[in-house]
Amino acid sequence: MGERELTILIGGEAGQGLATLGPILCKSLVRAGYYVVVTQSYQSRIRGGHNTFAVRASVDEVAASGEAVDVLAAFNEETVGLHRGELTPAGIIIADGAFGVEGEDVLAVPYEELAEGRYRNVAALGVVACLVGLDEELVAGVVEGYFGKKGKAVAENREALAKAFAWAGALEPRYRRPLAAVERPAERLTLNGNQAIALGAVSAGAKFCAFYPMTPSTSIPLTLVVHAEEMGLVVEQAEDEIAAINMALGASYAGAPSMVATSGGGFALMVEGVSLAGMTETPVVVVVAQRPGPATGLPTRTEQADLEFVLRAGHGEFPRAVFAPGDVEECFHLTRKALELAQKFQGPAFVLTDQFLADSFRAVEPFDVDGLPPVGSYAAPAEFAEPYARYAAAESGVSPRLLPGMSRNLVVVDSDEHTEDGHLTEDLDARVRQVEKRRRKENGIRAEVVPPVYEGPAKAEVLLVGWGSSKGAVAEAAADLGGNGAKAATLHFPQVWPLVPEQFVERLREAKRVVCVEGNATGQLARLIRAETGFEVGERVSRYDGLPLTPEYILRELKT
Amino acid sequence: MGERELTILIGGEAGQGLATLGPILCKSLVRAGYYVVVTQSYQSRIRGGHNTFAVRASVDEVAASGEAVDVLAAFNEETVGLHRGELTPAGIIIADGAFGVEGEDVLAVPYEELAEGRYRNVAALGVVACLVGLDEELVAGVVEGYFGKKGKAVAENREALAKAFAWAGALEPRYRRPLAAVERPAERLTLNGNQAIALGAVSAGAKFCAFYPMTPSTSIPLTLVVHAEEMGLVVEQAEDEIAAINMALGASYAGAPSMVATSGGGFALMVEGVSLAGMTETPVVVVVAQRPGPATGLPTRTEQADLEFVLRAGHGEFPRAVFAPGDVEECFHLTRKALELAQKFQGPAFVLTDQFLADSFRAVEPFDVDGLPPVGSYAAPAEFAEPYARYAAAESGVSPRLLPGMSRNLVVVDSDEHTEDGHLTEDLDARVRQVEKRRRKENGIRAEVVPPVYEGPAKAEVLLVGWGSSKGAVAEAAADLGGNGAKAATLHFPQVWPLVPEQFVERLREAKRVVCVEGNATGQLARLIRAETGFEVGERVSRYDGLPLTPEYILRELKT
Amino acid sequence: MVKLEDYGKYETAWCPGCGNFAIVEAVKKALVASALEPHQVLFVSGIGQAAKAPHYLNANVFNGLHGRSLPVATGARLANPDLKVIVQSGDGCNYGEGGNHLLAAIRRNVDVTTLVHDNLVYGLTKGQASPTSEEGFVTKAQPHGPTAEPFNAIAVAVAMGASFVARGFSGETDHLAGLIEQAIAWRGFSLVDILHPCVSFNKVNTFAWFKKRCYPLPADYDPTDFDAAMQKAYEWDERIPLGVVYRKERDPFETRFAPTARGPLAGQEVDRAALAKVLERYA
Amino acid sequence: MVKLEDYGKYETAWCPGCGNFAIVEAVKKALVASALEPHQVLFVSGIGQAAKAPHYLNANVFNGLHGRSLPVATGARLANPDLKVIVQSGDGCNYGEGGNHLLAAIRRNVDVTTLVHDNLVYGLTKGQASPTSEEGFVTKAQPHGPTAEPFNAIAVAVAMGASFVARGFSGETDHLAGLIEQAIAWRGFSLVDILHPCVSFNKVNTFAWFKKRCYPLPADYDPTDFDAAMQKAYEWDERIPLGVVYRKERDPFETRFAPTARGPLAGQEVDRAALAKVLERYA
Ligand SMILES: Cc1ncc(C[n+]2csc(CCOP(=O)(O)OP(=O)(O)O)c2C)c(N)n1
Ligand SMILES: Cc1ncc(C[n+]2csc(CCOP(=O)(O)OP(=O)(O)O)c2C)c(N)n1
Ligand code: SF4
Ligand code: SF4
Ligand SMILES: [Mg+2]
Ligand SMILES: [Mg+2]
Repeated sequence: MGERELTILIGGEAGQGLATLGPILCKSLVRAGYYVVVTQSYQSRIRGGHNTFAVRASVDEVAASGEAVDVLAAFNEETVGLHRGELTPAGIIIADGAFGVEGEDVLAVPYEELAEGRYRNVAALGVVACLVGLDEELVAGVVEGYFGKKGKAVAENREALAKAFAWAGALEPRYRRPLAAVERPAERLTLNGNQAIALGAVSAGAKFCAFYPMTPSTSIPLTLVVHAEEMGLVVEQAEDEIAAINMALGASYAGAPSMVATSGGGFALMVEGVSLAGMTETPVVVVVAQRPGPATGLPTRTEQADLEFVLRAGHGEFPRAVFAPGDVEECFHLTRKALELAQKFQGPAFVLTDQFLADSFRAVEPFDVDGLPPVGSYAAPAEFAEPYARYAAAESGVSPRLLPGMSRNLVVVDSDEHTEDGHLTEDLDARVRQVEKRRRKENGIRAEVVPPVYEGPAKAEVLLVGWGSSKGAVAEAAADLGGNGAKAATLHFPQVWPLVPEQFVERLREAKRVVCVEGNATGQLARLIRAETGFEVGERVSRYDGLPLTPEYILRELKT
Repeated sequence: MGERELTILIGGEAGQGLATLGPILCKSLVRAGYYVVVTQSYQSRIRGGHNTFAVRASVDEVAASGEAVDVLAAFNEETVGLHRGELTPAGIIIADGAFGVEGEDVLAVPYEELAEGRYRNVAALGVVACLVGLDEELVAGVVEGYFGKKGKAVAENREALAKAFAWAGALEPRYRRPLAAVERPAERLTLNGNQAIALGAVSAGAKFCAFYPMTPSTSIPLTLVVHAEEMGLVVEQAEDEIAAINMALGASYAGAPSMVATSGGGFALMVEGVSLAGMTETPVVVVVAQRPGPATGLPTRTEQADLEFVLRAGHGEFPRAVFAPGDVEECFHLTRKALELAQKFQGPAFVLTDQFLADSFRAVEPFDVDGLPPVGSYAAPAEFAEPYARYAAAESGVSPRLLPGMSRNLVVVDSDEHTEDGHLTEDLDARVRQVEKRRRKENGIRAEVVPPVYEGPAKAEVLLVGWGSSKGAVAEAAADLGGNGAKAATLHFPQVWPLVPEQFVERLREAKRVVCVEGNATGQLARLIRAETGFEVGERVSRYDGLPLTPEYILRELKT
Repeated sequence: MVKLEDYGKYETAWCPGCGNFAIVEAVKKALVASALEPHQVLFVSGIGQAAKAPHYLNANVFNGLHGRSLPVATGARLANPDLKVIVQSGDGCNYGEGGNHLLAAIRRNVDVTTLVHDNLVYGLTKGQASPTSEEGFVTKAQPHGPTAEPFNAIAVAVAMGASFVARGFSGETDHLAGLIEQAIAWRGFSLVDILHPCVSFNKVNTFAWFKKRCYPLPADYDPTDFDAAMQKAYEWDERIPLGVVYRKERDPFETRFAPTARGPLAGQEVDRAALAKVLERYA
Repeated sequence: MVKLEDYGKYETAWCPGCGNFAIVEAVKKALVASALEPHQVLFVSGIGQAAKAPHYLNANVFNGLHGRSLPVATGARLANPDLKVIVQSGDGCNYGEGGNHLLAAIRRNVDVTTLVHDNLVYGLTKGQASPTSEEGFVTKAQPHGPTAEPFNAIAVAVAMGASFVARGFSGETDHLAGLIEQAIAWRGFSLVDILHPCVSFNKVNTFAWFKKRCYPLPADYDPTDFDAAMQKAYEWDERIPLGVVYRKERDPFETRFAPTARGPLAGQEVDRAALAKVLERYA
């Protein structure tokens, strides 16, 4: 027997190792067969402050994090004070005996006896792992994977782990919170959203990424850097975000499927480049990892307030697609789709994620590497009219794209309005033809829209509408409402532009009560839905305190 | 007797002096008591190409330019070929005899005899002026105003003018197209949209402008430069647009009412700064002079395609106001209003103009300088709680703003989310309070919205909806429809954000046919109206060839 | 009389051992030595660890965007020439994202003191190479070290004829305070590149590394000698000179604008008579 | 054999008498002398009169945004190291709006030839001061002349140890063609600042003004001598040296990226076996 589900929250200062231990714990849980959903909360500083790494581990598939804590691993005293209130009735606190924290629910650990200073982290991991019922060897394997197999540190880590398991194994049952046993499944991956974006991009043939560091996007290029050599990628830190997107456009023009990743303020600087991508019809994937604004805002927190900004970014009019992955799998697959669309329709495609999803580790079924459909480059088409004209007014709006230097054909692209052969023009008829040509691409993009997903009974009493990273929380809130007898359903938008009303408007109309759940203050998706369908969403659940939407939060707000 | 209205089109190459002669002709017409509407069309080059300066002059008040030409003054042969087709049946062509252009409608002028090379322009002006019935002394006075009263050139200009008047005065009546006589009115101003924006800003107390040159916005700072010393303004050309807006924010923080002026691509670079203005609650007026995009597009032409872009520019959520003047007077008064709102609600306020309006000279009733209400700075309020906190959570959302260095109180502003005293914070409750405080300012801004103007009978059969520079064209198209017996009305939006549905939605609902007239391809105002009211505009008239909307264009499109 | 305490004591978000602490102390000392009161001083900063510094000082603060402090400072100086404006930001802020503004500020000779907290790394974003990172400086983003040569701000500033160019080290706090005081007193643009250890992300250019190399420019060093300055600008690997490397008087930027001569723009009302005259010209 | 005619003849949007014409001729000559065929060459430009130049040449063209040609060129070089990449843009583009990219390109030593058409003015926007405009250069935007000192690109580039720094003059077209040819052949970043008259907006630095001052660097001038280069960088008012001012070999940027060694990235398919291995590491 054991728990079907547990939330383990590790709390402490920046620099105490949460960012290392957390992922090790996750990977161990995933290897052991559990599902996990991670919420990381940290501050814009390197040492000190208060950070948490919360893992919701479950026997059953879960997709959202919860607010209640079952196991609180406190790396400092402050953590106990801050999070004790979140403990479930049976919850326990694991804290260094030296803190002198008292209470029925406190397990005071004699870390001093278990390990030397720098290995105490691993000892803490061991205690937690043991108490939730993980296998020592399994955990040791994961630790080895992180720290390598050789050197003194490895042996010391192993020893600390062993001592911790031994000590915790000998505790009274009341301190144990073992998860119910599951059969160890076939191998699964432990990935967070940003890793999945990076890997999705690589799998789709991305070959170039330029970036300027910005939380919470930086782990995307950093993941690409790790695999750059084996996967034949060029990743370059640019002097600023303007350079980053212009480099990506240069690389893309020259044939490398290209991307940039940034966050709000950095994206703001890329806006002129986005318009350039639209005008020159150069493929580029732009990942925007949202955090609370305006300006610098809360740089390490989460929000969903850049939807309208990204949607309208850039002067002038040109087509685009905007994806908003709802989980780690969607991060992988929608980034692939963004790359595909960017190449196919020759322009910018966006992936809108946020800090919560970026840092949220999950258990992911392995991707079928050989089965992944190849992403076309759509460059160098077999047929085109001679003499070659980069912007020939194709019926589909998609002109034949050749690569410079790959043939004797010259590829001329221009940020000014241009003739079909790419040269700048003041001919206003040519202008009209190009505007209309570019607009015709919208039809193709529309035809490939990933439709919103409706789940639940038809004609719902309550329909929760959401987009992006709140997917799991919204689903769980609806399930909870359903469990209480309400006819509750959800409508999740993995793609927020273009919207194809026929795909969903009936669902909105037939529901009794429609609530748009968004991680912003003004209801951006709700406004967009109204603009595109005329349907006015009656109610909104908004969150803008920097924390992710949770099922509990949604349910609380629904009541008020 | 004479014509009630005439369109005079001067055409030639860049560098032939159209940009000087055109305004002289306008000012002469205005001084003589006529109304004028100018359309300037030019290319992105300094010499050569084909430019036109068209003046619609009228005895009655007019607000739009037309397409038909009554007097075509051709500075080169090409002009004749390009514009002959636009001539009204009684239209005439005034061309250098040396061109050898033939035809009933051609007045071949022996410029060689009238003046030496560099004075031929003035001679051409003289011929045109004489034929449309202007007084020689009046024109001479205007010429003097432009070229000064002294020096050899003045005498030569005067002589050329005299000879031209003498020559043209002796022509047969069939070449004359005199405007009907009007009483010379009290003094009026001849201003184009950009001059009016600059003067409006100065009159409202703008003290600082930073800019980076960009057509068609550049004449705003250039007008400010002309008056900088007498009006105590600091105008600085920045190293780029990012610097421009950040300088303006620095100056504004330190107490100078500040502005920037740019066009699409330059504005794209300012977007991060806009968000900074929102977060730090620093007043700034941002003038965006639209031209066709994306990217460099058609740099010297006109369009209205940056409405949504400006509206959503900047990451995160913060209030703003967006004005869209419809004529030169509105340029003046709405820029004043933008300054007022920026100061009062402490944030960015936008003026959205375009190349057509920027360059369109009109006759303007003099402003009542002493009667202009002073624009408050709203800085240094008399009352605030001690200790001073820049972001104290005022009920109105508007916190007390002091100026640094002006008292012993310290003024701390931050692009991070902050506490009430302006210091960066990771306190999520403080975050929520500040988000809500900033949002409360929306109410104040809403309360001051300049409402859309409805003209025409209630329950119109056709309601033409427009915004910004198309005001005159839309009004005239409706008048034309009305003249043909239709119950036609117009709804003009001088302010496009926020929209207050109660101010206009009934008008939309009660009209039989609603047509949104916009200088863009996708119908941005129509979409915005739907987002804010749910009302779907059924029909659109779009123009995106780089030319301004004209009554004729609208009527043609309405028919199809 | 202004005292050190007037500039307050704050809790910081910095790592224990960080060089930023000493820099803030030096700044306070310099302000006191300059007899400036908190409300007379405006600190402008960007984003980064260094850019938090103004929050730990009792003064006016405009903490703006990453890389954009110089334009903000320039605008503020123009609007109120009575304010003593000091920029505090990192090497990434000033030499990376904000490079173009540094060039412009030097050319303008705007009377702003710019303190670049130079830790040769991007601290706040967790240790990527900065423009000053040295060859072979391995990071998660640069597994083989930076792909570009380090930016030599001193050399560029001197080559451009910047009006005041100095280098300090957080470990020589009194010396640094003296430099900052001179920079504040300087009429025109002053750049002080301040080397400091980042204990969390720069394990190469540590306190000891700097300590071993840094030496004060000798008393007979002539900072008005351009050639000597150019030479000193390239001393780095073995020995790093501290002090005022170059100095050249030029009229500050602000003097080119007539209205600033009349004091803060904020107080200057619209002159209606002048406005009427201006409008008259369009009649 | 490639011939001059292969690079075509186009109508331009330039003013008669503009120095840009001669620059385009010099570029064509240099390309022919370099035996480069049109499809092997990529011109990247920004926005301005100079930036139109690539439209008047028969080659691949990426005419991007004002000030942003260097990043585009850098990306293109990385994606296809077989392309000969040449940037053509104005002084405003490269030293004004794009200043930060110039610094970065020099530091990276990316193998791109940058031809700066330097007319000391913003031509296309009708005559405002540019970063290189001299003191007292009166314009409608600068009625008392520029508010900042002129930017000395040569001095900054040399001070930064740029790998190839040269100056040409449109009026010495053959000499200029030779410079461009050398710049194209150079492995690494090459900057050629090309003085040229703007007949419409620069009435000070006219053809005659340049002609009177410009002289070729003597045959015995050693462009590898840093000190000499620094000295030449400041010659301006009376005499302006033309030629390669400074040269220093360094590995080009592209060599730091393993995948570029395998040729254009465009041809490189996703290695599924490698991908499987990569994913395995997350299990
Ligand atoms: C436009 C923008 N891009 C990126 C960032 C993210 N960012 C914050 S601080 C920083 C680098 C800081 O480095 P540095 O200026 O050297 O300061 P340090 O932290 O080392 O003191 C970056 C890239 C940002 N805030 N804004
Ligand atoms: C972002 C942006 N800002 C401003 C402009 C307007 N603009 C076009 S060309 C130019 C200056 C051109 O000067 P320079 O680079 O010296 O080229 P020149 O015309 O003198 O050859 C400017 C400011 C623009 N196109 N884009
Ligand atoms: S990360 Fe480095 S620079 Fe930042 S506070 Fe820590 S030690 Fe200082
Ligand atoms: S404006 Fe100047 S640079 Fe431009 S084409 Fe004319 S002469 Fe040449
Ligand atoms: Mg740093
Ligand atoms: Mg120029």
